[in-house]
Amino acid sequence: MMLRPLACRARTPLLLVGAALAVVGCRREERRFRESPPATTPSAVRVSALQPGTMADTSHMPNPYESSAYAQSEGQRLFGWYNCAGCHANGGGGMGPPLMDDEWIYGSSPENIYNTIIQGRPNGMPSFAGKIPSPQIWQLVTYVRSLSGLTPMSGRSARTEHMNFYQGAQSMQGAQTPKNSFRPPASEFP
Amino acid sequence: MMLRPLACRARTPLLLVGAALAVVGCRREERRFRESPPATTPSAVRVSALQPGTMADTSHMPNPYESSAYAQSEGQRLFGWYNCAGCHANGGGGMGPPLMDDEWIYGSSPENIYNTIIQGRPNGMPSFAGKIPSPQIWQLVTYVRSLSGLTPMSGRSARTEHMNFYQGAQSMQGAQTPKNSFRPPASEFP
Amino acid sequence: MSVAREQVECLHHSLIILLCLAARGYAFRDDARNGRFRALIFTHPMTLRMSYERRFRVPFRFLLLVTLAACTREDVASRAREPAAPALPASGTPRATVTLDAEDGQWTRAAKSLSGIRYSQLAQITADNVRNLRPVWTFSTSVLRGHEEAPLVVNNTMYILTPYPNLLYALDLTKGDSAPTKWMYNPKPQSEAQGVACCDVVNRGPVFANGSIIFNTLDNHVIAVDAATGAEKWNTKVGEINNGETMTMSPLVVKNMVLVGNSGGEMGVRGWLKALDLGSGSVRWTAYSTGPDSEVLIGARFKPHYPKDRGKDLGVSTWTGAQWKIGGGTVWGWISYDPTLNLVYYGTANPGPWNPDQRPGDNKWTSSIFARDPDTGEAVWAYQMSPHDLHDYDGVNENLLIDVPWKGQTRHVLIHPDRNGYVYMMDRATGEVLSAEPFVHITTTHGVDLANGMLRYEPSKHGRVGEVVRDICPASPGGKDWQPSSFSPRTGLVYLPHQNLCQDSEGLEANYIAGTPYVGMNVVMTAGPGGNRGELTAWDPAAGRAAWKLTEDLPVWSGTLATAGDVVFYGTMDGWFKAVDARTGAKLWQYKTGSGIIGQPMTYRGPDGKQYVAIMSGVGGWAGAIVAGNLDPRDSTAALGMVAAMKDLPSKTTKGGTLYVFALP
Amino acid sequence: MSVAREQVECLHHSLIILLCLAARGYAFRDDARNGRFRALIFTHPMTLRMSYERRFRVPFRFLLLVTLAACTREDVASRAREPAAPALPASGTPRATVTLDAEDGQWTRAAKSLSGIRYSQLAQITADNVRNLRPVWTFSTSVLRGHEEAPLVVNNTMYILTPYPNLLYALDLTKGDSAPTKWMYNPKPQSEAQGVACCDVVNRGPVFANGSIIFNTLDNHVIAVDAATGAEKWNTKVGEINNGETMTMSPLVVKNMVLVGNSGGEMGVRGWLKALDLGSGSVRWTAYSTGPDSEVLIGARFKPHYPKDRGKDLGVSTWTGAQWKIGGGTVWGWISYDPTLNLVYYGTANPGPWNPDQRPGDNKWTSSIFARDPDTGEAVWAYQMSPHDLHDYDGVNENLLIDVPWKGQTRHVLIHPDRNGYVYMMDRATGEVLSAEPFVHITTTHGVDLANGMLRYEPSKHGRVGEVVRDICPASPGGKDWQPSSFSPRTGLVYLPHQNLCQDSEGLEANYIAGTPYVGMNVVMTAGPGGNRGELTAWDPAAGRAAWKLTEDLPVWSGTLATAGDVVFYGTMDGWFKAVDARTGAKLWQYKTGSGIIGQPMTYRGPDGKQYVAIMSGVGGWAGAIVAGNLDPRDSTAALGMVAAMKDLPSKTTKGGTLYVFALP
Repeated sequence: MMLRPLACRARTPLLLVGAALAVVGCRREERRFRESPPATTPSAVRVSALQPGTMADTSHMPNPYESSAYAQSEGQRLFGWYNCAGCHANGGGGMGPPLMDDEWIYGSSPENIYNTIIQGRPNGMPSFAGKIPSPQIWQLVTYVRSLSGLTPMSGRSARTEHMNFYQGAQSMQGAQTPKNSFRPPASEFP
Repeated sequence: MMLRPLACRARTPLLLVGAALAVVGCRREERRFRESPPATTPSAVRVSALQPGTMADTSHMPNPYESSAYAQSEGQRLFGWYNCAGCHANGGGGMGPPLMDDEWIYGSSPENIYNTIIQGRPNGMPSFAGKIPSPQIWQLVTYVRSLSGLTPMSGRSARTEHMNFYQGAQSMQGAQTPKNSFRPPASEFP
Repeated sequence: MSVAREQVECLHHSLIILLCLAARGYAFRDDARNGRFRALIFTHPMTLRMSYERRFRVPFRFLLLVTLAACTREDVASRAREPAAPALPASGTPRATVTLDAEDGQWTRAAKSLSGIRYSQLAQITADNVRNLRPVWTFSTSVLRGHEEAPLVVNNTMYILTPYPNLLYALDLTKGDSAPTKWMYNPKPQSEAQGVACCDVVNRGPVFANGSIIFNTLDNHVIAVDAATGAEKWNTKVGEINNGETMTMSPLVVKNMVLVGNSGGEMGVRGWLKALDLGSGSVRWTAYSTGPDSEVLIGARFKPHYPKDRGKDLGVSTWTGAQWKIGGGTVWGWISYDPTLNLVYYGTANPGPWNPDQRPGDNKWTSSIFARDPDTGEAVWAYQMSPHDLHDYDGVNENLLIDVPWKGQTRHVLIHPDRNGYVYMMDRATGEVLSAEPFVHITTTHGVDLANGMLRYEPSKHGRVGEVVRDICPASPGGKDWQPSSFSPRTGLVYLPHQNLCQDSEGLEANYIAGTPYVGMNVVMTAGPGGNRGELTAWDPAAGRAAWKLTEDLPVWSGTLATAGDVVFYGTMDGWFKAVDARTGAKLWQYKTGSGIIGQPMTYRGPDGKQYVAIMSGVGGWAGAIVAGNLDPRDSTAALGMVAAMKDLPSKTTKGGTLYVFALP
Repeated sequence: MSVAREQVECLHHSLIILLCLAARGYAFRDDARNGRFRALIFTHPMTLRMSYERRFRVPFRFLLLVTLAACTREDVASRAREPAAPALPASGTPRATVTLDAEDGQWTRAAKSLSGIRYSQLAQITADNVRNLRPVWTFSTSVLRGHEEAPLVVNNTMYILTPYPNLLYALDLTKGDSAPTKWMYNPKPQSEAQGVACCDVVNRGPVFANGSIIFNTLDNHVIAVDAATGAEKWNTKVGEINNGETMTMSPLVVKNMVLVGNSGGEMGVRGWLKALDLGSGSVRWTAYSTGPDSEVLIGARFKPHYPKDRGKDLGVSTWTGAQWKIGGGTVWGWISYDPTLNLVYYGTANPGPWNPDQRPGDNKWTSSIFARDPDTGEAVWAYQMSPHDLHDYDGVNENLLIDVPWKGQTRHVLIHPDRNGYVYMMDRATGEVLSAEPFVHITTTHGVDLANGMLRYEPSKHGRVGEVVRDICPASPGGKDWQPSSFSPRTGLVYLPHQNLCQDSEGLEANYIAGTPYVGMNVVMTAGPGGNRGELTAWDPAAGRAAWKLTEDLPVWSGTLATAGDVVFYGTMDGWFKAVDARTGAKLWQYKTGSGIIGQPMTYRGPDGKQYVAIMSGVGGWAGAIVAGNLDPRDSTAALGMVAAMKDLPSKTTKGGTLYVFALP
């Protein structure tokens, strides 16, 4: 696993709009050396909020990288590297559903997203089991959750902001999906 | 866990049509005492046949009860007891999708069905994690797979055949879904 | 008709049954061993491709005995509970009527009027010119499940609420030959709610009041949004899916209160009606259907007409133990309001579980009608149609508030066509049953005793666990389900859309697990007498019988609409939208929409002054679950037995969700 | 127009851009510190509710320089590649024509004729009476994704093939005012195939031949079913989703062979065309688009017209290493056939990945047209429209085989409106380009050199990794995408449905992982000059220019249909089905369907002798992905940059899947 000295790498924005964002987004954090990779995969993770009988507590497996800006930045790199962006674009979706909104077909918890990546999902999400090492999956989880503001945005670069000059006020600043949006939910995306 | 001396319990059919089926369906098998419950839950089970990169072998966790007529019969009892039948009827579905056909939204392997039961699924399948002991889940898996002929039908009772006298040739004899059926697939049932 | 002639007809029917078996591939031959005809041997069609022979031999003596017995019993029984023969509409005789509000050309609630009569005074489209009706524009809802909802029209805007995921669209009607979307509100209900929604994930429509569109979501939110902008005004969660609760009904707004009720009678839910403040969404009162009087809101003003409905805490004492807490009586149907009496009327659903042996007692107040004061929620009277219901005969059907000439005087009544097969006409001030006449074939009961209000049960139709009871008519969806009737003061007739289904059932032990089904019954439905599964009945309340009847192959699962043009509109489950003559039932016009129709037709005056008629097309609901849910017809018990009666539906219609708007050229 | 005047107009446009920014909430003020106007300061609208200020300052000198430069360059560049000004149709002059088969009133393949011209000789519906057209029946497909398919009509039966899950319906047309389903065939494709289907899970329709309906499934099965019964005759799997392959194209049957090709140019797929035996489904030959001549089926008969297309194993040598194995050139568009020459014509798709720096060389035979002998698959000629394609300019668009008067003689040509923005007119016997004229605004190239067939690239539009290139016109979907044109021999015009989009793009390093996207480009699209995103162009091939043009706000993503009634039909992405005058483009009629239209209109003679017109309504495809896939408009790069240009679509249409059939009263 490569470790980088800076917690946040912001590319020099090519145009003016992105600049302020990137600067604000940068924060240093403790650098962790030789951290042990997180424990094994979550097993009995609920994909449904429906529980028959009395409600049981759901024991969450915490994402060890949840608040790591470094992990988030690495997750962003891996998001491109493993071609996640090919289907989910920069969070807005394409072949796959968007990740920057507040709709989570298979759950938004870190362990839900972890399982979605390794197990795959029936309508097109491939199974990456055996393809991505577990620590990298957790980094991807951190980044994916940051797209909709579920984790802090501190680690994200402003990589794509410069592309949106002509399009106006595109905001990658977390999920504030207007309740009154025109988008029907992705109920046909299992 | 209750053990019963007979591997197959066929109720006396109330009407004539069901009788032959029930008789044919009965077979004795070795009775297993004190069998150890199967290992823990399957974790990295693929829900998608899509695998990026080179194809890896999928290691199946075998269902220890796969060919047990007793487990199948117990599974049928549990299918009623845990109200599975309330949603899936006797395999034809209702609130939930049918289980007797050849369409499996989340996979038809024993470990897929196991996970569907404990994890739940987003469009209405509740999570039974912590509600059903693991050996009973495997028995349910055995029964559910038998509904579509994926496991032998030896253990199934003819419980509901007598209900179908007026309706004609209803067959519970496994999945021979005609390719040319009128049923569009359940693509909106994630 | 003499008894002898009836028996001949019945034997004739037996012969038809044999022919049907033959048509299904059963071979039968007489077993005439010593020259005498002794029995029939049936051979199952699958024998041809199976290794063993499936056949059964029915001794002729037995056959004769059973057939004769059945025919005789059938005949005796049916005399009491068969609907009266059709008659011409009473033209010279006094007829039912109603006081109408001024026609504003709008449609602000599912039933248009507080009286729930679904009648429009618009009269451009008439029985004479309706044949020229044509679709002018269509709108796809993006949703494939069953569309039971009524569109609303307010201020030249049409509002469409879809089934789950309960998208609310506002369409601008001022643009001529299309209706662009002004806004869309997406409440994003929990997808898990689908798993506790018995009988499809339908919604019966929103309501307009005070500048807001108010509606229920499947996951138990009541939401008010600004009708002009779609901005959310308030959002109140009133139920819990993990208890099996969902919401599908159309709210009614009365005196600045939003009245809403829950669904889930098949999930061990305890029913309630709640009043929410129109301005803030806060709950003003909750009236449970079961439990102690304090929670049912039964107090000093409660004066039921019949002794059977009187007593303290009947919502507890007519149950065993704490069963009333999971006993059903949900409120998922229609609410009407009489401003003069200041009373709201609504029915409660079936008791849970279906298996009656698990809940001894009358199970009050399930399958009942309540009259309540909306200001406080207090019950003023109640009447239980089906005490200790045996067959899922919910009482939630619509109550039409009209005036009927009855024995020389005009009575202010409610007309309630119940699932148990009777049209109840009740004095809506007192709850007195003036008449209760069958509108379908009934085998489960022998009428209503008007002296004490008791429903006279047929004992043989009360099955025990493990026992199969045959020929239960009407079937569990009742003689008529939720699909609402309309009333025309011009004809004095109530237009009942309904089904004609019977069933066999077998009780099972139900196991209560919160958030899972709590039914305990295997059911297999079939078409009722005549073989047609649907009917449209024009009911003359003054005469207590049908004026005319139309038969439909499939259940008529859509509502009806009556207009001052003397046209009645309804839809069929294979997609035909139809107009018939309100006086005679003559078929005037039909158009094939994309999917089966189970919605509620409505009509409005457009900004151009023209009359339009609109209907949602989109099959589903309980009757259409086989299509909407892709169910497997090989399991006759699928969808609580409905699939058995609807095996052919997938070959007759496909899923869809589209609004059709029609107008004259 | 003088250069000076053009510059003024351009500066005027710059002002409009400023006003647009202002309209979107940007505040800007001049930064006139020492009395001189030095810069503009833009303040982002979100500043109002954020804790820090997002603003940027643009020095005025820079602004002036850039604007002037852009305006000047714009002008110079556009002179060469702007389409010629509209003209009236050439009435007295010689016009293009075609030899027609006898009209049978049927529609047996997506383009009706082997020549691919989508022209019907039915003439009951005319420019005079089309205003009376009305919908006669509708049919919901049960599927919500993009419906690009053409319905077929054979033997009074209509066949509809849906997008994934690729349901095939047979509808009986003999029943009058509806069309009951005769049978439905469900191929049950793997749901995972949806995950490798770039740009929605569409299908462009089945084909009829030899009593069979033949079609492709998304998961790469070619299936023949009995047209009368729906029984499967054969089912051949020809591709693998785990390699990224899918199939969406409409097969063509030629000489007892079913010609099919694959999709997946964005997934590192190697393209091919296969010929399957019509009787058995076995593969007779496979012609790859890349690789050695032996696999591209290039042999002794191969005679390209231009030297640039000659050489041994160009499908290998114009690539680096083994990149040709994952280099694209898929075959997902249209195939035409000339029985006289015994040649089939089809185009190949873009090279992969989009990022051109990762694949040095011409990347043959991507973005090319092949002429092949269907008996053996041998290539007879090939022509690469866009060597080393930079912008995803697939070559798969339709080839219309017509006869055109050209420089005094009639030439047997193919008309190919390419994604790169030029209408190619080629001698279909030799592959010679007779003309290549722009039909949209083009900034990426400067025309085609007819001497050597070379496309003249604009160097500044070739971006490198990490470099943003602006104002790429046409955008990646091209001047025109898959949506097929029609041709009327009565007018001599080709009716091109197309878009008007430009884009900015930035190359990224693409990482090949089998079964995942292989693109390497961030793209953001926008409307082209004029601001309208769609056009319908009536192209006069004899004159090499547009006869007339209609603009549409949204991309015209549907096909067109031309009829002998001199009517051209097409649909818009907000759901209007339209009829225009084939001679003048005058708008004659329109009807609002339930969802956006991206299908292929067709017409047929019903069993009653009447002419009907049919179209699928159901938005989706690449252009409609934002609606079909519920994409998030806040990410401009979503759906490969298409979402940026279609942000408003969700407010203009909704998902659906319905067939509409129209007729005169």
